[in-house]
Amino acid sequence: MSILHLVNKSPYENSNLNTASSIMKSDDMLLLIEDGVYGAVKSGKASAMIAGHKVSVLGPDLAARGISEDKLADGVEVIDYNGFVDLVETNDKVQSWL
Amino acid sequence: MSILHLVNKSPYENSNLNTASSIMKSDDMLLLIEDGVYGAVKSGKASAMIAGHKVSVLGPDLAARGISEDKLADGVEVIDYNGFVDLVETNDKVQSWL
Amino acid sequence: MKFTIQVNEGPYQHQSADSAYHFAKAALDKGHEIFRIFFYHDGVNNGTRLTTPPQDDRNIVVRWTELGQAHDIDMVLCVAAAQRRGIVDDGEAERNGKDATNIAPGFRISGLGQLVEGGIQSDRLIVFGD
Amino acid sequence: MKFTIQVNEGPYQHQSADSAYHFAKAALDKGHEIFRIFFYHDGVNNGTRLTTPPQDDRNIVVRWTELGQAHDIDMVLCVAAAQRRGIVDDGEAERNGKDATNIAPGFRISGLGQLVEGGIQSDRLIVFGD
Amino acid sequence: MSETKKFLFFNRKAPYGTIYAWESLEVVLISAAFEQDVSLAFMDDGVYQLVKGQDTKGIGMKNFSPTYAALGDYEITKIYVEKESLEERGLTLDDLQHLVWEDEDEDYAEKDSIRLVSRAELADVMAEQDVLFNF
Amino acid sequence: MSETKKFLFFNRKAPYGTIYAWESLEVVLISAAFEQDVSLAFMDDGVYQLVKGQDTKGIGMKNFSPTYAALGDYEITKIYVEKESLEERGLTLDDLQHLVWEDEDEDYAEKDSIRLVSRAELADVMAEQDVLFNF
Repeated sequence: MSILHLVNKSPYENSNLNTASSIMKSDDMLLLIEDGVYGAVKSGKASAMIAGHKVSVLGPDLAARGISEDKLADGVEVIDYNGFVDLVETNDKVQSWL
Repeated sequence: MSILHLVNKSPYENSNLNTASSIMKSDDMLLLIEDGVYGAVKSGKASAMIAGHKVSVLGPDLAARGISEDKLADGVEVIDYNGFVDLVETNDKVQSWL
Repeated sequence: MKFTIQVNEGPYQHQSADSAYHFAKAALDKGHEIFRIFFYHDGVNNGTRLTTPPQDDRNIVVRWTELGQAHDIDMVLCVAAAQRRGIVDDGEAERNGKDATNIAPGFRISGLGQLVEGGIQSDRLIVFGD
Repeated sequence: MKFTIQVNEGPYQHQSADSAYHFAKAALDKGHEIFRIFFYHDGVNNGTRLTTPPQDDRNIVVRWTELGQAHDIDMVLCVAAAQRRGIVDDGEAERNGKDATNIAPGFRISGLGQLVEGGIQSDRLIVFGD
Repeated sequence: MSETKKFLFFNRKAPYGTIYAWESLEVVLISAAFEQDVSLAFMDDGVYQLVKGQDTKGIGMKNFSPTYAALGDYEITKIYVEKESLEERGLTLDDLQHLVWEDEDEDYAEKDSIRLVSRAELADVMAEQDVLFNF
Repeated sequence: MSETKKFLFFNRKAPYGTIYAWESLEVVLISAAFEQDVSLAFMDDGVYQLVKGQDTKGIGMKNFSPTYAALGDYEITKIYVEKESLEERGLTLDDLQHLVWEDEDEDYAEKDSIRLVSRAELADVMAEQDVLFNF
């Protein structure tokens, strides 16, 4: 019964990524969208929060914010909206951290 | 040229109180309103951020949230909307941390 | 697979309405079914026909209407939220004595039970908000 | 002293519109002047006459209208923000081909220059938002 | 699809500053009519919703906190409150409303609705659910 | 009250996730017509507004970032970027657009608009202002 955790806010402004990463189980997945994508940038302090988790990030949101894929933390997968739909399908339910 | 710093968000969810408290000058004043009032509760971890500043908190917002005045950190002044207006008048300008 | 999508924020102020739209479109393109899109909180503001966004920007409301009509999607504005925010159809105008309506084509106003039903009837509920 | 008040969020979703109202009322009670209340971003949604809040709740829009009329306050909805959110007066309806209006009494729609002017003409600018 | 589903309503926002807490509660009450297996979780700033002694007269908003005490009447009896969230905010269970329900199987004995759980225990509760509601 | 005031526009939110950055920029452009002494500050997530290479095609939103490069033409030449905010986010000035203005007093020499400041220096800039704009 895996959960897809969805975080859409910047980890520098808001505590949602911190909460999500601390409650995730090992089978769960994390998807960063909208301003949440800043959490996946390797050189940023917040990237420490995603270490050890299965993390995807929405490519269109990355591109909008001028973040090239080589800036991402190791192991972060870049997906598009189709991949987003697939993650919702393959996990058993979705937790939106709003 | 003193500034009235206005914070309306919970310090447990949002970084505004942290930013405001770190940029305030010694003549400046901090006013906590809306969900910002949680930052003035003595037993909460976030109260460390307001130490050393001149801090007021909006009484009607405290009461709405069930916080009695004896729960506040030392030195925090409780004001009403009239007192809010007075603070805007006595400081030279207002910085709303949104 | 059957999805219900919940949208908690209005158009333009937050990206939620955009993300929800792109998600819905991708889900439909992949052959999934959208049981319902439920607009709650300020999300009901997605359903006003009175917006006029700048010419060089997307028209979020028209985009919803077109998607809904093309795929026969049930797009529901929560009645309690709509009353607080001022989104009105003919029935609401009559009931509440309003002299105008502003609901956009393809949307309907109904109760919160429609969201709960979405949770029961769908394989997945996904929420877009602030 | 002369104040300009800016409101960035709509009614009900955030407390901003409430805080701004209580502040404005206290300022007037204390003999200050309100040069202008400028509604920006989703704040323009404070200016729709189509809301019907629950009977046991405050009516935010009516409260603004009454305060504005009692004290002859200039209450301005930003035109660009209003177009994106669908707040329409007669002029906007005509200009943008809309079949209805929803602006509440006491509000007017105007440009962003009105906010800048508020900053110039007032002794204090105070912003209420999310 | 007429079987009962396990619904968890997540409450993570403070009351009054935004409307999410209140409008979320409205969904919870409606959901009771659908005879699903409903639980509520309060974590992060959501724990503030249950603080007792709320008095909204001064801000002119409706005090909806008494509604939480009625949840038991709606047969909503599983209310999870996260320990870490309370501790960070300097709160204890004594600061919260005492929420109860009457167990008709035990001659209407009054039982506590609130279950204090750790973050790890809340993760287990989440894992058991069919649908997670967020506002 | 026709004297010039010192206006500081505060930018603290990321672009696209919310509209504040864009609608704030619209006010800045309008303000140029009022001949006030205008400065901009970028701190916290606001520094993300200036990151170069933004491409919004995939999200269907308008890319408003080229507008920042036009600020010099509006005679807005004081753009303060906070160092601590950049560092926390792993950014350097090289990640941001190179914003310039032409100094007509020096034969239209091109000068940098961005001034990198510490939080303490930004506090000094705030102290000098007459009006602080927040969105």
